[in-house]
This record gives sequence, C-alpha cells and structure tokens, in this order.
Amino acid sequence: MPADAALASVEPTPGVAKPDPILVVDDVSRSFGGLRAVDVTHLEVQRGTITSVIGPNGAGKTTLFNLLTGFDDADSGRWTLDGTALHRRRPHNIARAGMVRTFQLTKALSKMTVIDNLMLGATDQVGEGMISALLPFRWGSQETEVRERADRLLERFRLAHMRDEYAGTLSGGQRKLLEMARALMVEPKVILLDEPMAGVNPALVQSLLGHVTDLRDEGVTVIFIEHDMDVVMGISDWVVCLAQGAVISEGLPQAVGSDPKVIDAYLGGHHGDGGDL
Amino acid sequence: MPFVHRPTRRLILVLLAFAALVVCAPSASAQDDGGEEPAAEESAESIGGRLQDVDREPVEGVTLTVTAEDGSEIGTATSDDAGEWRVPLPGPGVYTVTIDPETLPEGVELRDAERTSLSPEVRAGQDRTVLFALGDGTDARAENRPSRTSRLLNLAAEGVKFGVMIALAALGLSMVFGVTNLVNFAHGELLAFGALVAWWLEDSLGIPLLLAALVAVALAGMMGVGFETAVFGPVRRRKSGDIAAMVISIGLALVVRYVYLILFGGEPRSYSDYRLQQTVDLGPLSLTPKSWATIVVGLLVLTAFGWALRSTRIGTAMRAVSVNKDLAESSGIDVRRVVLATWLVGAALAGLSGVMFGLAESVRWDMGNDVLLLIFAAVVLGGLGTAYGAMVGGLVVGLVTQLSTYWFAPDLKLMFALVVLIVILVARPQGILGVKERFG
Amino acid sequence: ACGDDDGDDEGSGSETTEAGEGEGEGEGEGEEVEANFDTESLTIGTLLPETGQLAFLGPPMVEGVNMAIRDINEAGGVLGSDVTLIQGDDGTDPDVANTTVDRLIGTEGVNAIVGAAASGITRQVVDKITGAGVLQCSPSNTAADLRGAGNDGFYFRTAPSDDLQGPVLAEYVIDDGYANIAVLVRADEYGAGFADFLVPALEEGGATVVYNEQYDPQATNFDAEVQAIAAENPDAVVLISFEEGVQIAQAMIEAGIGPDTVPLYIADGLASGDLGERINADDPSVAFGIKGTQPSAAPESGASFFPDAFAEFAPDTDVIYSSQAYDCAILIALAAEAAGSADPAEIRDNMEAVSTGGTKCSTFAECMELLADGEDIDYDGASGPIELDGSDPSVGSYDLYEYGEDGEQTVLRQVVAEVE
Amino acid sequence: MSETVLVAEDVVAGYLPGLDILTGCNFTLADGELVGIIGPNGAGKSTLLKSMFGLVTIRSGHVRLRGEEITNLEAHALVAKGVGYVPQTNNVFPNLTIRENLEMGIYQAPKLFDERFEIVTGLFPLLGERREQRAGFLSGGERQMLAMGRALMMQPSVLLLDEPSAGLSPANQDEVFRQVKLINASGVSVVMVEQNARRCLQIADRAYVLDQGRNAYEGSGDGLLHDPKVVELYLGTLAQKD
Amino acid sequence: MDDVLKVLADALRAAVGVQAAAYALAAIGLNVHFGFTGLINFGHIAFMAIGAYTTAIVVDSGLSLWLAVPSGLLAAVVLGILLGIPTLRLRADYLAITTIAVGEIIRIMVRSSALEGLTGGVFGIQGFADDFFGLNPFGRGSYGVWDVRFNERSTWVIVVAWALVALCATLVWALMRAPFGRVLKAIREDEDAARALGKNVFAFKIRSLCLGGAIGALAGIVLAFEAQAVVPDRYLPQTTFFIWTAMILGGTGSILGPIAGSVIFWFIVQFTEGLLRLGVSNGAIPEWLLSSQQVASVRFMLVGGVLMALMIWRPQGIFGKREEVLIGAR
Ligand SMILES: Nc1ncnc2c1ncn2[C@@H]1O[C@H](COP(=O)(O)OP(=O)(O)OP(=O)(O)O)[C@@H](O)[C@H]1O
Ligand SMILES: Nc1ncnc2c1ncn2[C@@H]1O[C@H](COP(=O)(O)OP(=O)(O)OP(=O)(O)O)[C@@H](O)[C@H]1O
Ligand SMILES: [Mg+2]
Ligand SMILES: [Mg+2]
Repeated sequence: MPADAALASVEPTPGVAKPDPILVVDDVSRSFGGLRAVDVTHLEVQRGTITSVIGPNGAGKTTLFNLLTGFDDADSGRWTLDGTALHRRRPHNIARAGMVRTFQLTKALSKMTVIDNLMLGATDQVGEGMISALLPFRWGSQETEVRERADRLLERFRLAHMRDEYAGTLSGGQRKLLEMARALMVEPKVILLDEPMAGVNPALVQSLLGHVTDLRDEGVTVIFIEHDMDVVMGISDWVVCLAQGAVISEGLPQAVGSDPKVIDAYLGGHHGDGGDL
Repeated sequence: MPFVHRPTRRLILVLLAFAALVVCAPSASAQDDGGEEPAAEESAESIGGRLQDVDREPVEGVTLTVTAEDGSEIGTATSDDAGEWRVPLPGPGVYTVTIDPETLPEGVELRDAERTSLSPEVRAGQDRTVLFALGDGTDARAENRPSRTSRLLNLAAEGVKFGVMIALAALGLSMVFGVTNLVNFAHGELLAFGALVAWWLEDSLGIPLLLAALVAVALAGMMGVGFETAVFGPVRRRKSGDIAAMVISIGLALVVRYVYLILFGGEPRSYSDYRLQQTVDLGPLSLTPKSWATIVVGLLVLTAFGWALRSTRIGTAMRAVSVNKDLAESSGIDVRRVVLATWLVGAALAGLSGVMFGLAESVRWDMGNDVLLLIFAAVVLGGLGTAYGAMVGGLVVGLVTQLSTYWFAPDLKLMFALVVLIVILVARPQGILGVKERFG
Repeated sequence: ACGDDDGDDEGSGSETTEAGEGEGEGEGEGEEVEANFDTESLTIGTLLPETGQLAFLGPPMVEGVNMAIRDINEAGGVLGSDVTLIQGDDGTDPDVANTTVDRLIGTEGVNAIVGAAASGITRQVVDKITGAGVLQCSPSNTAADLRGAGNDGFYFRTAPSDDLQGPVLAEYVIDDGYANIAVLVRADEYGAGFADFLVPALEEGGATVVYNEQYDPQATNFDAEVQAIAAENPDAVVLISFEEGVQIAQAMIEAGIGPDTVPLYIADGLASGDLGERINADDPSVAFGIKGTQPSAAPESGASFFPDAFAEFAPDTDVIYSSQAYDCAILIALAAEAAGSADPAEIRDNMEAVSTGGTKCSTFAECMELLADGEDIDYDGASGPIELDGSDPSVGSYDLYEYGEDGEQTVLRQVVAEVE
Repeated sequence: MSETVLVAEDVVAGYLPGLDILTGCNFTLADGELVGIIGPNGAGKSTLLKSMFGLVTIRSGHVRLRGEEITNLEAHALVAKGVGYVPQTNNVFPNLTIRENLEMGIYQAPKLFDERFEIVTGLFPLLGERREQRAGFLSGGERQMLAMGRALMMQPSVLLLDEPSAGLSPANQDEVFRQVKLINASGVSVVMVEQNARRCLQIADRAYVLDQGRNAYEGSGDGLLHDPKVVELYLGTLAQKD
Repeated sequence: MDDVLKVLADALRAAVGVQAAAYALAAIGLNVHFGFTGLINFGHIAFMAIGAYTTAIVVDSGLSLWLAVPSGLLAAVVLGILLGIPTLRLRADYLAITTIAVGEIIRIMVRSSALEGLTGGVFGIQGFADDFFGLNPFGRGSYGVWDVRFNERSTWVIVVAWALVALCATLVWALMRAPFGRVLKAIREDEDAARALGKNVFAFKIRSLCLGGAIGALAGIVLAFEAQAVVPDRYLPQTTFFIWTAMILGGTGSILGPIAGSVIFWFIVQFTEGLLRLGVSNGAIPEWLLSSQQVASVRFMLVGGVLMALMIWRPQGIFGKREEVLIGAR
C-alpha cells in the first residue's frame, strides 16, 4: 500500500506536526481514581489518511475514542476537527460535525431490521422532524435515496442477505460489519473504528480493508484501533502507539513496527506471524 | 350551614355534670338545675357558657354582656357558683358576647387577652354555648412542651423505624430484581402475607406473636419460592421477557391481594401481643419497646444480609446470576437454586417487614400495596442491585417522610420522600450507592 | 373555599337544567325511548365499595340494602311485585364505578341506584346516572357541595351533609369546655369537608384550634402527626377519620395522649360502638374519654327497631351507614308506590312527599298500609326523621356519645340539626 | 487420541422458533485433542459450542460426553462433569470484582480457589494487581484476559473456547495460544473457535470448517491451512506473505 | 342463555365504552413512550391528571372549551418537558420509579389544601363539561346495535373518544413509519448508538415524552368530560398499571395493539364480573363458595388471573411479534 506521500517526510516522533492535520488533539487527559487512562500531550491526524492506533490492552485507546467523541468527559484538554473546537460538545454534535465512531462492544439495534439500522445513520433526514414526518412528500424521495445507499453498503459488507432480518439475530462478526456500515451512512469526515476487525473472518477482513482504503481514497480520514499487525501493516498510512495513556511512538507503519519501545510494550517477543508454538 | 341546634332533652346538664365528673372526678359535686336561667324555658334561644380556670374549677362572679348586631344590649349575666351563665335572646341571629376582664378574680386571666368578645350565630331554638378560655397568666401549653431538638430527634427515630421496615422489604425486592430482573409488583403482597399470617396465627390459634412471626416469615419465604416455581420460573424459561414478567406480577398481585380481602376481610386489625405499650425513654428518645425492637432487629438483619450478599459465596453467586445467567451457568452455578434461594430470602425479608408494619401500624389486606411505592423508591434511591443501597435508600425514605412533617403539612410527607428521590437521582443518576458503569 | 364551591356548583347545576331545556318537550317521548328500565316494576341497583380502598365500608351498606329489600318484599313488594336487587361494585375507583353504572343502567335496567359510597366517586358518576334519567340515592355522601348534584334533581342522599354534623361536633367540644383543640382529619372529601365546617364552628364558639392538619389517606404511618399533636399540648383532640382512626388512637395512647388524658372526639366515620375493643381487644376500657357524634342509629322518631333487626339480619357486620343505606332503598320503594309507577322521574317527584309532611310511619309495611289508604305519609327512617328537602335531608339527627370507664359507649343525647 | 470425549451428532438447533441455525452438525473430540472450528461470521460456530454446552436448545440430534447422553443437560451440570466454556461475548461479570469473577470460575470447588488464583494471576499479572476492581471497568482486552483466567480456574477436562484471542494485543494473543497449547498438553481436550484462523490451525490437531450451520470441511490443522479452497474461502490471503 | 347474552352485551358495552376508548388513548400515548422509545413511564396518570385538571380549571374560569382542551394538551407538553429534563438521563428502571413518583407528586399536590383555590383540593372541580355536552348532536334516544346501546349522552362521549383514538392512532402510525419513528426506535434499542450517529437523543426523548403525554392528557380530558368532574384520587398509580396492562395485552410497539388491548381489558373486566354475578344469582355458583359480596373481589382475581394467563400464553400481546420478545430476552 502506498503511504501518503505527504507523510513520508514527517519525522516519526510522538506529537509531531502534520502537513495538513484534520484532527488536532492537545493535552487530553482522563483518570479513573488513581489510574491515568489517557494522557495525550499533542496528536495530529493527517487528512485523508488511514491512521492506526495500537497499544497494549488497557492502554487507553477506547477511552481516548470515548473522549474525542464526547461519550466520556475529559478531565482536561482541547481538540479540533478542521479547526472547529469539539471539546465539551455532546456526542451527537460531534457526530454531526463529521466525526463518527463505532464501538468495540457492538451496539446492534436488535429489534430493528438490518436495513433500518443502516438507514438510521443517514444525517440531515428531513423526516426526522416531528412535523415534517407527517408530510411524506417532504421526505419520500430522500428516503429512497438513503435506502439505495444503504443497500449498496449492505452489498459491500456482505449483509444483503440479512437485509430484512432483525439486527438482534446477527452473529458477533456480522455485528461488527453492521456497526461499521452504519457509521459510514453518516458520511463522516473522520471515522473512528474501535477494533472493527476483531472477530471478523479473515476472508472478509480483506474485503473490509479494501473498503476502508476506498474510503480513504474518497477522502474520508480513518482512524482505527486494531490489534492485528497484519492489518495494521497492510493498510495504515500512519501508526500511533499508545501505552499507559500516552503516545509512545508514531510514524510510518514499518518504523513503528520496529520501534523497540513498541515491541517492548506491545508486540512482545513474537512479533508478526511467527506463531511457532 | 344554616341549622338549628335543639337539644331535645335537658340532657345537656347531665352531660355537663358528667363531663365535669370525667375530667376532674374528685371535685365532682351534684349540680342542680339552678345553673340554667329560668328564661331559657320560655324563650327558644339563649346564649350561655361555663367559665372554668386552668384546673377546670368554676369561676364565679364574672360579668358578661350580650349585644345584638346593631350594638343594642340584650342583657348581661354573671357566672354562678358553677361558673355558668346564660342570657335569653329575643330570637335567632348573630350576637356578640363580651366578657368583662375586670370582673375576673385574682389570678385568673383570659388566655387570649385580646379575645374579650365572641360573635356566634344563634339559630332558631338553639341554646348556644360559647367558651371564654381562662388561664393563670402563664402559657400552660408551653410548660411541658418538648424542645425542638427532642421533637426532631424523636421524629428521626420514628423515621429510622419506618426506614428500617421499608429497607427490609426493599432489600428483598432488590435481591429478587437483581437476580431475576423482575420488577415484582407482587412484592407488597409478600409483605402483607407475613403480616396477615402472623395475625391469623396469633388471633385464631393463640400462638404468641413472636412465634407466629417466625412462622409467618418462614411461610412468606415459602410463598416467594411458590411464586418462582409456579409462575415466574416457567415464564422465564419461556423467554417471555422482563416486561411480560412484570405485567404478570401485576396480575399476580391482583389475584393474591383479593384472596386476602376475601379471607381476611377489609378491616384493619392489630396484633394483641405488644399492643399499646408505654414508651421507654433512652436519653431524649422516647419510643415504645416494640419500636426499639423493630429498629434493632431490623438493623441487625439488614447488616447481616448486606454483609452476606457482599461476602459469602452464595451472595456473590446471586450477584453473578443477576447480570448474566448463561455465564453463571457456565461457571457451574446452579442458577435455579440460586434463584430459589433469592426468592426465599427476599420474600422472607418482605414477610418480616410485614410483621413489623403490622406491629407498628395495622394489619390490612392491602397494606403491601400501600407501601410498595416507597419500597421501590428506596430500592432505586440506594442504587439497584446494591444490598446496602436498599438499606440506605430505605432509611432516607423513612427519615424524609417523618422529618418533613416538622416543617411541612403532614399530608405532603409522602410527596417529600418522592421529591427527595428525584433530587438525589438527578444529582446521582446511579443512586446513592450505585456504581456508574464504564462506557464503551 | 368550600363555600365558594357550593355556589359554583349550584350555578352550574342550574345551567345544566337550562342546557337540558331542549329536552323539555322531548321528555315525554324520551321516556318511551329510554326503555332500559321497566316502569312497571322496581329494580334497584347498588353501587357500593365491595373492593378498593373503602372496601371495609361496603358490607354494612350492602347488607343495609339487602335487609331493606327483604323487608319490602316480605311486605308484598312495590307496585304489586317484588323489588329486584342488582348488586354492583364501585371499586372505590371511578373507572370500575363507571362500568358498573353502564351495566346497571344499560343491561340491568335499574330504576334507581343506591350509592356511591365516597363523595369523590359520586362526583364521577352522578352525571352519567342522573343524565340517563335514573335516580341515585347515596347513603354516605357527606360532602356539603353535593347538595343538588347531578341533573334534573335525580340525586338524593340519606346521609346528612357535613355542614350539619361539623358544627354539632364543634359545639359538643365547646359544651365540654375545652379551649385548645387539635384537629386531625383525613385528607379527603370526608375529612377535609368535615373540617371546613368544624374548624370555623370551633373558633366561633371561643375555642382555639392549636393544631389543624390533614393526613394523607394513603399514608400508613401516623407517628409524626401524633407527635406533633402531643407537642401542642391540646385540651382535646378531634379526629375525623375512617377505620385508620383506630390506629391513630393507638398511636396516641402510646404517645401518652390517650383519651383518658386528652379527650378524643370522633365523628361518624369512626363510630362503631365497639371502638374500645378495636383499639385493644383485651381491654376495651382504653376507649374511656372518647366522645363523638354520629347520625342517630336509633332515632327517637323513626325506625328504632333497626339496630337490633340489623344485628340479627347481618351478624358480625359493622353498622356504619347501614341505616342510611336501608333508608335509601325504602324511600325509593315508597316513592315508587306513591307514584304508582317505577319511572325514575316519578319516583324522584315523590321522594320529598313520602319523607315529609303527613302521617308518620317508620316501617315499610306500615307506610304501605297508609299509602294503600290513600294517605300522605312521612317516613321516619332508620337513620333519622329524613325530611328530604331537595336532595338532602333537611334535618340531621345525631347521637352524642361517649365511652365510659368500662369502655362501653353510651349515647348521652340526640341533637337535631336542621338545614334552614 | 484414542477415546472420544465429546460427540455431537446431526445437531439441529436455533434460537427463534422455526429457524434452525445449525442444520445438522457433526463433531467429535478425542481425548487430549485440540480441535479448531473456523468459518465465516454467522456460520453457527458459537451456536454449536453453546448447544453442546446446554445453552441453546437442541431440536434434534445428540450430544454425548464420554458416551453419556448430555443432550440439553443444563450447563452447570456439565461443569460438574468437567466441561468448561468461555463465551465469545459477555464473558465476565461486570458487577463483580476481578477476584470475585475468578471465584465464580471455580464455584464448584471453592477450596481450590487460593491455589488456582495464584496460578492465574501469575499468568496475567494485571488480574492480580487489580483484583479488587470491578470487571465492568476493564478494557475489552482486559476482559478477555479475565475471561480466559476464569476458564483456567476450573481446570476442566474438556474446554470449549469461543474466540479467546479476540481483542487481545499481539503479545497477549501469543500468551493465549501458548496457554491453550499448554493446557492441551497437560491432557485437557480443547475445542477452540477462532477467527484468527491461521494461528488456530497452526496449533490444532484437527479442525472443522463450518458454513451455514453445517460442516463444510474437516481435516488436520496443517491440511486445512494449505488447502487452497479453504484458504480462499475462509482464511484470506492477507497474512500469507510469510 | 338469555342471561349469558345479557352478560355478553354488558361486556361488549364495556369494551366499546368511554373507559375503553380513554384507556386506548392513554395506551397509545404510553406506547409512544414505551413501545417506540423505550421510556418506562409508570407515571402516565400524571399526564392524564394534568390534562384533565388544566382543562377543568380553564373551563371553570369561564373560558371557552376550544381554549381549554388545547391548554390541557399544552400543560401535558410542559409537564413532559419538566419531567424530561431531570429524569431522561436515568437508566430505564430508575426512570420507571421516578415517573411513578412524579405521578404521585402531582396527585398529592393537586389534592393538597395549599392548592385548593386552584384545584379544589380533595373536592376537585365539577360540572365544567356542559359546553361539551351542549355540542351533542345526538338527539334524545338510545344508539347502538343489538343490546349494546347507549343513551345520547354516552353516545356523544363515546363517538368523540373513539374519533380521537382513530386520530391519534393515525398520527402515531404516520410518525412511526417516518424517519422520526426510526430514531425513536433506535433510542429504544440503544441510545448511545443513536447518539454516535448524530441524533440528539435527549431532544427526541423529550418530543416522545410530550407527544405521548399529550395523547395521555387527551385520555384524561375525555374521562373528565364524561364524569363532569376531576377528583384527585382518581389519579392513583393503579390506573397507570391498568393502562400498561392494556398496552402490553395488545402488543407494544404496534399501532393497533393498545386499542385492542384496552378493548380486551375492559371486556375481561366486565365479562368476568357479569358471569360471576349471574352464576351467584341463579345458583350455579353456590353461596358457600362465593357470596354475592365477594363477586367483586373474585372479579379482580379473575382479571389478574386472565392477565397472567394471557401474558404467559402470548407475552408479545395480540399484535406484537414473538421474535421481538425473544430477541429482547436473550
Ligand atoms: N470507568 C472506568 N473506571 C475505572 N477504570 C476504567 C474505566 N474505564 C476505563 N478504565 C481503565 O482505563 C484503562 C484504559 O481502558 P481502555 O478501554 O481505554 O483500553 P484500551 O486501550 O481500549 O484496551 P483494549 O485494547 O483492551 O480495548 C483500562 O485499564 C481500564 O481498566
Ligand atoms: N441470540 C440469538 N437469537 C437469534 N438468532 C441468533 C442469536 N445468536 C445468533 N443468532 C443467529 O445465528 C447465526 C449464527 O450465529 P453464531 O453466533 O453461532 O455465529 P458464529 O459462527 O459464531 O459467527 P461469528 O464468527 O461472527 O461469531 C447468526 O447468523 C444469527 O443470525
Ligand atoms: Mg478498547
Ligand atoms: Mg461466534
């Protein structure tokens, strides 16, 4: 995968400035009791790239996502999306500002059909207003459009055969797919994926990755947490490694993968696929 | 409002004599009819009264003047040796009676110095009585009035008692909810069951209350087990859902409650043991022995169960079952047995609470339904699924209900408990002892 | 404030009649269409609390009506045939009461309904019943502002309203010479309505009301109220309650302000003649010092046979409002007989006539004989002389009683209060 | 690999009435064997484990444990017979502390708790450090460790694992696979459902490929790993570079 | 046989009567809360109370009916907002208890002597519906089919009530099939997911609370008009439970469910009583087994029993989907 040329020249040091950052995070911290779960001094995410976030279990990756998307309140810190300050904003505002996330523990809307799950994601739906909901002619055509878009996504995520089933009947992996497809319905500028590939069948992972790179090529900035180093190495333009809440290393995939700090904290002795047990 | 008050017999005098006899028996002396103005015979209406000092001794020789509405004087009277006076009236209407404070004997004063005249309406044929309250210049009412602090303390003690009873039931409810996810609207009926059975055992079999209570608590526990085996267990196995189970509990509550009504009737009853006890003072607190016992036993039971739920293996298993039955099964926990044990204990606690309510209040067929909301409030206040939470919640509910009456009208006391519930939940959405779950 | 209500209601009551003017002409044909009830024979329905909060009030009233029906039918019935009784539950719940009314009026075709027990329930159904042209007679609605309730004068009651009893009780207290009075009433129509007349009467008579509170009828615990009363050191306490009064009295005794130290005055809602036993079954003498008023159970003029007969008819049943219920049924039957028709409108027109002016009679059989002779009768009933004036008895006859040292209740005298 | 421990024959099972998820699955596990199950998402892998473990009702077919019929036996009874199970999701008690979670892991033999606790916290030091913390606060990976720890507590003779490595960091994944291998080496028969199919096949003696509720392929771990059809359909080519 | 038919007619009358219509309305409102948005509202009676009281107060102060009813609805909306702001952050089961509490607080407040000037305290307000009955187009007579007949007064209320039911059901149907309804359902399933997708969950919940509350208020107003009275103690929590029962009997989250549920509920209430009374009066049920005074109690037992049986046999209700229940139950 070709790394974004703009990043090639960026120095691989934690907190380094990017040529065209879309997301800029400053001094974000969050503690639980005595545990400092997140403590990020400075982090920039380059527009239109795939940035992977890796780090040992409990490093604070999910918590960082929670903070950035407003689902948890930071003890301190600021962050901006395209120059718009997003700290202290409610989650739905952040989503509307163009930053959408998925959940590590999936949140399928069980008693809604798969297609409805997806259609929900579309933003600026006229028919969501209470008055205009009563006037079908105002939202009818938009609804058709949304449905078509949803169907295309279902097709891509191999969920088309489950289109009219209750989302509650999906298997664990299928829920991951649903979760990601639904977030894409929002048509976000930045999408935060929390371990979207965990538990997904490897054959499918490949096609999903294709989808993720397509997204990037369409101009969406993708940030995702992933533990599968094959995936990380395969598609990331940039990798950030978190440990104990702080960024310990960032850089091009190869550079981070061979950073001794990362190997020590995260990869352990069996780096890569050498499962020779 | 217009009405006429016509004593059909001269019984009033007998009554007055009787009243005097009742209130100050030693000073009772045969009264004769002399007290009544002869004019009363002829004229249909009269106005009169009897003057008494603080010791309810007659006050003699006080002058009273009766004037009509237009200010014209109708007549005057002086109280006789029985303290009585009466003035015949020309007809019905509003008259003003004025007492002459000057004529009051030494050491006797009007309790309310301002209130020297009264203007009652006298209707056709009525012998109206009015009352001038006399005192000795001291505020008699203030004398042995309890101090603010002692009242507050006593209210607090009553609050603790009430709270303990609520908490016992709440703990049971919370346990059953925790383990089965059932919002059990029939929990109040378990409470009533304890009270009613204890009453029945005591009343018709003559079993002493303490023993009856033990049996009743045990039977209430069995009833809980019955609920589970006959109703909620099968429902859960059919995977009917929590909401359906809740509605079923509403139905069950109806059935059981009306069985009580048929079997026990609608009137409230009380236990005959420990009825009408004298209060026992402990420092500034004065409570009846049964109240003390309720508080002590209740707190002991609560702490014991709170501890057991936190620290014993079965307690942990109950909490485990409460969040994830499948995983509990997978851990080797016999979920059915845990559920049964929970019902047994939860219902027994409700039964105990019921007996205590019966002791402190009364035994009624619908008593459980009456306190159910407070029990729910306590459970939620403390934080669902926390054993000590139910206890704290119960105490808060109890204290607030009782203490609020110190400042506010008593008919609003339940409201205050509920207002506090909302206020606390707004500040702490997970309840007082509840834990906020992590997100994501 | 209650006085105001009074006025308003009378206002709207008359409006109703105005609004119903259009029906005026139609009334004749209306009777043809309203064929639900039979005008040839009398069917009486009950709408009494067999379930719900006031379930304990139900049995005495139901039995009262039962006994009346027995007496009526033993004496040959009305209009030549037996009176039919259809029972119904008011559930102390407006929705239950409403469906019961639908059933009674719609299917059973009753000509008259005895009930409801609580004033609040009556308010919820009186329009429906009277609007359908069916007669309603409540044995126990004491709310003063129900006077003339409903449409077209179809509503009656045999219980005298609180504006009569309140002042009677107040004067009882004042006659006894108690100056500082604590008043605790049930916060519902009964208690609050009573207090609205009791408290002004107490003050007018020279007493000071040192404590005047209402308790929530849903509350089960009265410790706080009792403590507050004790803190006021009153000379006497007035307690207007239903059954829960027993528990309040117990709480007072335990708090050291039992009736033997601070006289306790009660009213009809708690009166039962065996209060001592209910407070303490082992020692009824605890009731010593309790005094109070109640509508006369054995009025001097009237059906003095009733208490004994009722005790025999329905042993182990409370007596509260039983005589009023009895009278409701008897009055309806007599009015139907006098009218010569079971048409509720005609019964309505004769209710006053059979209860006032004319030859006095106090049993159904006796009255029937007089009617047969074409005489104008004046039924003096089991609950008093019942001189109906509009919807209400114009006089209330009250027993003033007290409990002696042996815990026995003695009636000291009767007081008749009249509506002007 | 002599005696068969666990056998499932033509198992038909499902959640909703009228809709079978497993449409006739067969499965055998021999004594001391490590068997992998792989397959696409929604194939019914978890359902198969659950039905063998008595958590999903079997509509037809049989499950036998050492020859004994255990079809639709309640799970806790199976635990008593030495079967252990780690679910794929919801595999810790969030309202219990870590220590209590582990305590529940060995519910039927409380006496052994202290001893096993030492062993498990030795493997996952984090669990020991934060023993009094509520499991609900743990991160996804931390929970997975705890779930694995719970399974190790009971030291069963047959262990059913549903995606034990999901969400773990590479280092921890290695640890899990190493542990599974060790457990298996100590004589425990293990069934492992994995999406990390390569790693799974590498350590498995035998493996099943499940698709749409029935067996699609079956063979030795190595065999399947190199079967081009299996690779294309189920393993993907992403990680094949090495 | 005739007797049984009479009982049947009775039950049918109850099933189409004002109570049934009002419960249907209330249940439709509750269904918006619970069935579609997942808000466990146990204080629905508060909306009925506030609607009825406001309407009564406005009419009683001499203003027009056409002003009064909208103000009743407006009051419900205001209550929805006031109730929502502090409580909508709560967990579902906490919300349940808080809403009962709010219902009780409202009831205790309107009956308190402090507010007697406004609400009539324990006495309530009477005789305010003359204008409403003045609009009655039905001439004197009885209307209906077979033995299920009503007089013109009841007919008028019933017609109005069922028209409102139809109107509200249509309104809810139109809203729920639109994207608006989709968001509500999403909130019911998982509000965080909705939030993450940019939906202002709080605003939607408030809207749901207000909409359902206003429909509930309409039910309260209908009942108040019917009775020509508002009395505080008719607004006890018990009624909310019966409305829940009706809703769940019919099936939550469906449009027709609440209506069918309330019809069935009232049918059962009346039919059981009718049969029992019939049995007792014609001797089919011997006196020693059941006295006539116990009939009402036994009726409630039967209602409870039938409720349980229905819920056990068909937990999803008449119009609900069994799958949805099963998915929820895992
Ligand atoms: N609400 C909370 N209370 C206490 N501790 C918490 C809470 N939320 C998170 N933590 C702790 O903060 C740390 C960071 O958690 P986080 O979920 O962000 O990790 P992560 O990097 O996403 O790990 P994983 O890769 O395992 O998902 C963990 O140690 C976790 O136990
Ligand atoms: N609780 C449930 N209720 C209804 N249907 C379910 C339930 N759980 C699973 N299913 C259905 O069963 C099918 C198989 O699910 P299962 O969880 O067994 O798949 P899996 O092979 O484990 O997939 P994954 O690898 O994604 O975990 C799914 O497609 C789903 O439709
Ligand atoms: Mg995480
Ligand atoms: Mg699975």
